[in-house]
Amino acid sequence: MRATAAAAARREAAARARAFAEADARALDGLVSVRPRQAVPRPQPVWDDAEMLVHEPAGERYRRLVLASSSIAHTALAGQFLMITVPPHAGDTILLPRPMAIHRRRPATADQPGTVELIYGVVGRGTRALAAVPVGGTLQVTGPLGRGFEFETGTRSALLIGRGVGICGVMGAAEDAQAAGIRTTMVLSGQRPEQLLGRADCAELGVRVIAVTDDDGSSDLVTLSAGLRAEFDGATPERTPPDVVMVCGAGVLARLAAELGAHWGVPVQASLEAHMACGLGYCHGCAAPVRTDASVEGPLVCADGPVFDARIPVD
Amino acid sequence: MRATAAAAARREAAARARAFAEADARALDGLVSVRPRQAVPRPQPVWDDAEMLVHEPAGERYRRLVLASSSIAHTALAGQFLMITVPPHAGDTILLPRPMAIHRRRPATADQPGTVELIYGVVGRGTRALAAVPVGGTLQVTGPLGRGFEFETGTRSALLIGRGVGICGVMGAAEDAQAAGIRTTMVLSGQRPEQLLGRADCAELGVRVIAVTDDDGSSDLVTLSAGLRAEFDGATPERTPPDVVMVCGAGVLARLAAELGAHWGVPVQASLEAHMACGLGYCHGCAAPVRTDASVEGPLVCADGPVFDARIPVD
Amino acid sequence: MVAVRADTEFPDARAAYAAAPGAATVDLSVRIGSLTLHTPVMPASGCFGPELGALIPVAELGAAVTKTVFGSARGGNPVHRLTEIPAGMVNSVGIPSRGPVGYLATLHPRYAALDVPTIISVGGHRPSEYAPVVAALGENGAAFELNVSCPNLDRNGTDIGSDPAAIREVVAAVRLVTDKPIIVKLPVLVASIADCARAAEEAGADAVCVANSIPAMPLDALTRRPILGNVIGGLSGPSIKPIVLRLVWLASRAVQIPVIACGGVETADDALDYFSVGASAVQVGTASFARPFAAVEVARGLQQRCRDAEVGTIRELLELDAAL
Amino acid sequence: MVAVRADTEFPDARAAYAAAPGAATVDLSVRIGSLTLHTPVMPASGCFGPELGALIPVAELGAAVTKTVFGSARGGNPVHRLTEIPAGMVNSVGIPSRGPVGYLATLHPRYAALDVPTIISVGGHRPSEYAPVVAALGENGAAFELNVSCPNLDRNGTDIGSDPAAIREVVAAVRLVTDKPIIVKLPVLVASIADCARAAEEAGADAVCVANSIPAMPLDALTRRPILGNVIGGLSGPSIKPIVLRLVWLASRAVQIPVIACGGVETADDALDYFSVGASAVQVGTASFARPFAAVEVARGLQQRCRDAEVGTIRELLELDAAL
Ligand SMILES: Cc1cc2nc3c(=O)[nH]c(=O)nc-3n(C[C@H](O)[C@H](O)[C@H](O)COP(=O)(O)OP(=O)(O)OC[C@H]3O[C@@H](n4cnc5c(N)ncnc54)[C@H](O)[C@@H]3O)c2cc1C
Ligand SMILES: Cc1cc2nc3c(=O)[nH]c(=O)nc-3n(C[C@H](O)[C@H](O)[C@H](O)COP(=O)(O)OP(=O)(O)OC[C@H]3O[C@@H](n4cnc5c(N)ncnc54)[C@H](O)[C@@H]3O)c2cc1C
Ligand SMILES: Cc1cc2nc3c(=O)[nH]c(=O)nc-3n(C[C@H](O)[C@H](O)[C@H](O)COP(=O)(O)O)c2cc1C
Ligand SMILES: Cc1cc2nc3c(=O)[nH]c(=O)nc-3n(C[C@H](O)[C@H](O)[C@H](O)COP(=O)(O)O)c2cc1C
Ligand code: FES
Ligand code: FES
Repeated sequence: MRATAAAAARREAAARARAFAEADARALDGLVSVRPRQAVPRPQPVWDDAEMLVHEPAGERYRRLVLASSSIAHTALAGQFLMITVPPHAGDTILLPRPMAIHRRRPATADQPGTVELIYGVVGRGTRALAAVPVGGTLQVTGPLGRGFEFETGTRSALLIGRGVGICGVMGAAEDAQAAGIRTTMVLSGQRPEQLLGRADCAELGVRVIAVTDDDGSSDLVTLSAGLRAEFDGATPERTPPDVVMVCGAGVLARLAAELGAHWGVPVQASLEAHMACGLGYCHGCAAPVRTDASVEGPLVCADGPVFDARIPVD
Repeated sequence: MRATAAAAARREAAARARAFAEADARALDGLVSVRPRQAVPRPQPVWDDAEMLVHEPAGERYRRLVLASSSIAHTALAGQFLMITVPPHAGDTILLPRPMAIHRRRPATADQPGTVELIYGVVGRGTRALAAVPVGGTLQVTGPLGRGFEFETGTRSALLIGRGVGICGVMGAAEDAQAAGIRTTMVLSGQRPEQLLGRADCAELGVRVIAVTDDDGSSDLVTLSAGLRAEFDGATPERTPPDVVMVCGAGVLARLAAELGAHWGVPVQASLEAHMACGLGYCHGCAAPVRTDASVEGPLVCADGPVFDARIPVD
Repeated sequence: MVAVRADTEFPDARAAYAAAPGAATVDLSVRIGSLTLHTPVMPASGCFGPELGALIPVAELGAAVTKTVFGSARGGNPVHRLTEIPAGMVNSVGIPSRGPVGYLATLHPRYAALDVPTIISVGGHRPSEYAPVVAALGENGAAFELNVSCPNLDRNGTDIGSDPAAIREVVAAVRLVTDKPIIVKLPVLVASIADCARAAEEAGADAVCVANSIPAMPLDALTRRPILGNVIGGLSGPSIKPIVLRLVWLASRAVQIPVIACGGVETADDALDYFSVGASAVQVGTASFARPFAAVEVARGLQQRCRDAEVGTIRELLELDAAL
Repeated sequence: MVAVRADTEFPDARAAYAAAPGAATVDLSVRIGSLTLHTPVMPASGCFGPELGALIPVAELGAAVTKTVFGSARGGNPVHRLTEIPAGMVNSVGIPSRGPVGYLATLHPRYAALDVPTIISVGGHRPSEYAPVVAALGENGAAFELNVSCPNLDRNGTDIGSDPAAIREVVAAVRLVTDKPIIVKLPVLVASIADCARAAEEAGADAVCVANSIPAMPLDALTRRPILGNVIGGLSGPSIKPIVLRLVWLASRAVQIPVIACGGVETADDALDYFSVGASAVQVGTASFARPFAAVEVARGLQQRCRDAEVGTIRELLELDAAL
């Protein structure tokens, strides 16, 4: 019976969504903290009317957006994000701008404006309306925002881990790593091989890729953890642990990275998400999952993150 | 300056809208009344999922919609209307169905379903969303509704007057007139010749057309009134007054028709509009502009009309 | 039951619809005082009429609810009486009413011909006006819904339903003149919905209905004049649901009597949302205009969900969902 | 004024925007008690921060309004703190506050650096909590906005602002500790907005702000669980405007002091709608998130409209429109 199948599918989806949210919250509980004051000053965010140069499908389930904004492309740091104002679409008005990670930054050249590239999944009202915006117009964006991934001076090697659209969160770090000559491995995780983002980017940046998927079971957390431990077990000079782990994906993935970091004794940086309104630090909408006492407002994902230190709690 | 021009245009549009609404209310004040009990019983309204066979531009500013519904095409009387449920469009939900006059009825044949044809202008949220519905799907409609135009037995000639999309309101009467062998003249009024609806329908139905437009001033109420008086002045057998006048357009046009009716001593029937929710007579949303004492609920456009008797008040 | 029958020569969509209800195998009946409704779905006052008897299988609803009947006959408000804006439907139909005598003479027989209990909505302009109307309606109707979203002329025009003392007065007086179930339909704009619901319960009401439409003032975008002849109208439809959900949640925690939810119900999912915060039944208003069978669809949808999940009550369905 | 300056090497849209205000040739100033604002447009509390100083020409606004400051330091609500649903934005940020001392130490200097008067929003959990905060803020800020949409812990959690007696108590106490203008920001869910506005006026307020966001309970469509960590949040944005318009209309007829309208203002037309029903000024909230310059646009739009119509006040503009 069709209706029964639909109802069953709905119940399953609801169960998955609940289980995911609960696992995420559990995994992040006590895991992250604000990093000490940063060395590089953050760029002043601007708002810009950015021309939409490209807006096309990317892989099986995402959309790629290339925006011309020399100012933002020039100043954005790895792991920073933009707030995208979604224009009204056929009577539907989207009130809140949507935070999106800056996947790639391409500074202006003599004859080309600087661009930023974003990749997003069409999941709800906001991204559905965004997907309908045609190339050629301008999109209003505010950024670059937040505190991103930071390499300590002297870093020689890095392990980056991204899952799904979270790959965009860490790709800026891959760009910085390449520029700084840091030996980098990137784990690309996703449901199916056809959905994996970032292969071409990694090739362009000379980043070694470990692709894992749900399809063949390689993305399973236990399997992945074991594989990475084996990969960086110190048996040969090429197999020494990375100097830093950077991760963007679900909470359980951040926890996995923190466990690896603890195992190897290296710092871990994790990029988080939160519902946002201003992106600038004044609306207090984006509380970070950091335990604080009830009389103190905790850190904010948009201003103190989105990238936090991730460490397995000792309590 | 562009902004100034826009502001001026807005102010002018607002002034026009206000002036129109006030003139309309003034013209209708005391003009209409519910007709005595009708001879032909009204068909039972149904709701139907009607296939959209045609949905295309009509003239310069309207859209034509042909819907397959044998049941409605079979029973609808001249001047009745449908409530059209507008499907949700790209996130915009239209809550209230929109009343639309049945412009043409084409009963089922051996190999074709019966159809009804509607014509509408894209003016607001409702009609904008309707215009986006593609051919091929089904549209939910309720009808036929209301009390339409009725020819008394023995009627030999009729003058029909329609303006703009109001032409659709009277076209059903032209169909009935043709079937009953009633000699019919139809005034088609509109802003510009390119916008006049119904020429082809009148040709098909053998109805004589008097086309008047704002462009050449012929639609001006004084000019039109004088022209029609001259046209039907009784000077020759072809020029005798019509036995009935039927009108659908603004209030001022209904009043003009009532004046002609008084002049010629013939009855006038006028089709009115009102904001509607149910179309069936239970929500009381569509009060007709008929003076009643404060303790009595007056007639309803959907149930007692949309066609009313129009007579110049004697007070 | 008034048969829903299509013209046999040219069938329309009604026939197939009425013929395919899906067996009502699950007992979803709900009690409102001494009255048992076979399904917890009914129309909202003012959004239903006996005219629908020929269009939809009314017997699949738990009850019919009439437009509010006032003590004396009076006309409705000036035009426009309703409109649609992006935020929803706004109506200022007002209170076209023929009084209880006129209602019994003209409308009630048509309600009585429908094969469902009739809940008669009753209104007044001061607390003292309700009981006489209920008394005049006598043994007609299966229950009374007291519409207290009416300006109290004894108290400066503030809604009767926003004043717990006035609610108590209305309900206590009505309780004296009828043994039938009393539902009190509360307004949205109140300081404390819990206090209002408790006042109704303490004075003897058998259920509260939460809530009525939200007073609003739509202006014409071009002319900046009020669209409605009455200037003010009631906002209804899906956009008010998140506001009413909170009120239903608070009212359900405040009283033991059933809470009937009303506000933006379009689908069985909307109904389940309300059930999940404590409602025992729902009313469908605005949704019926675009889809006359909307309330029937909600009732069928609840049956279907329970059947699919192989449970016997909505509570079990919600528990199963919550346990997932 | 904090200069809005773009990087000269790679200019962004801000520079052109800030450079093109259109001459402020019309005097649209408005008085709130002893305070004169050069334009009747300001941000809504909680929807503005000094961070915007570098993004928009803040000096084009009439004032800055702070997020509500409470007596003692406390964190905000659990996540999610905000979301967007079809009916609008819903927030349950709660009241992350550092108390007046913390506010003065950290936030106030950044407000003071903006070239506009700062209106400090003050809250409390019982009527007695407001005056001490205002006293502690002392000579800082140009005016105080009393956010009375706060549960009154002395009275069962009903909003202070829905109880005229509690409003009177709050305002009278604050009046004793400051000579600065007092604005009372009223909630939507009240029995009579006129009674609430009058209570504020009679107790010595210089203006009322109508209104705050509307309490609502958004549920996740899939899981049917509350989206917000706090279960309940405040609905804001364009869909609440028709509801707030009626409240502004009623409040304006009830009091002589200025009424500041707040609810769904996105454009100069929205502001003019509010002015046409009696408001003297407007606040812009939700609209600023998607368009940080929204409030500046409203102020510029009002200038432009007056210039185009060659009138010197908004009243004249509205009269001219009404006379058309
Ligand atoms: C720092 C940051 C970077 C992000 N980068 C990306 C990216 O590169 N690509 C991408 O596809 N998505 C990204 N997201 C999530 C993105 O902002 C969207 O909100 C999310 O995809 C939900 O889609 P929607 O707006 O269509 O959902 P809707 O159903 O319209 O969202 C409803 C509300 O919930 C909020 N919301 C829902 N899901 C999320 C989420 N996961 N994170 C934050 N808010 C959410 C929305 O902002 C909105 O307020 C990022 C989020 C953050 C905080
Ligand atoms: C009996 C009857 C027959 C009609 N026949 C036609 C027709 O053949 N062709 C056609 O184009 N239009 C017809 N109309 C008007 C039509 O129903 C639309 O409401 C109108 O075109 C407004 O367009 P909208 O819905 O896009 O406006 P919106 O701005 O979306 O309308 C807002 C609200 O106002 C109501 N409204 C606005 N204008 C009117 C109006 N003129 N009449 C009734 N309600 C209105 C709408 O129903 C809606 O509730 C008829 C109306 C009636 C009552
Ligand atoms: C046209 C119309 C007329 C209404 N008339 C009444 C009425 O007479 N009495 C009453 O208590 N509520 C009346 N209501 C309110 C509805 O019963 C219901 O409470 C409200 O519309 C919210 O539900 P909804 O969102 O499902 O429409 C009316 C609503 C509408 C739209
Ligand atoms: C994120 C957010 C935070 C808010 N914080 C406060 C606050 O601290 N104090 C207050 O009085 N109102 C607060 N409000 C309410 C707004 O000031 C305003 O009254 C409401 O949002 C309606 O206006 P709008 O529709 O223009 O947003 C807040 C609103 C939002 C959206
Ligand atoms: S999004 Fe506003 S404070 Fe972070
Ligand atoms: S539209 Fe409902 S009574 Fe006429």
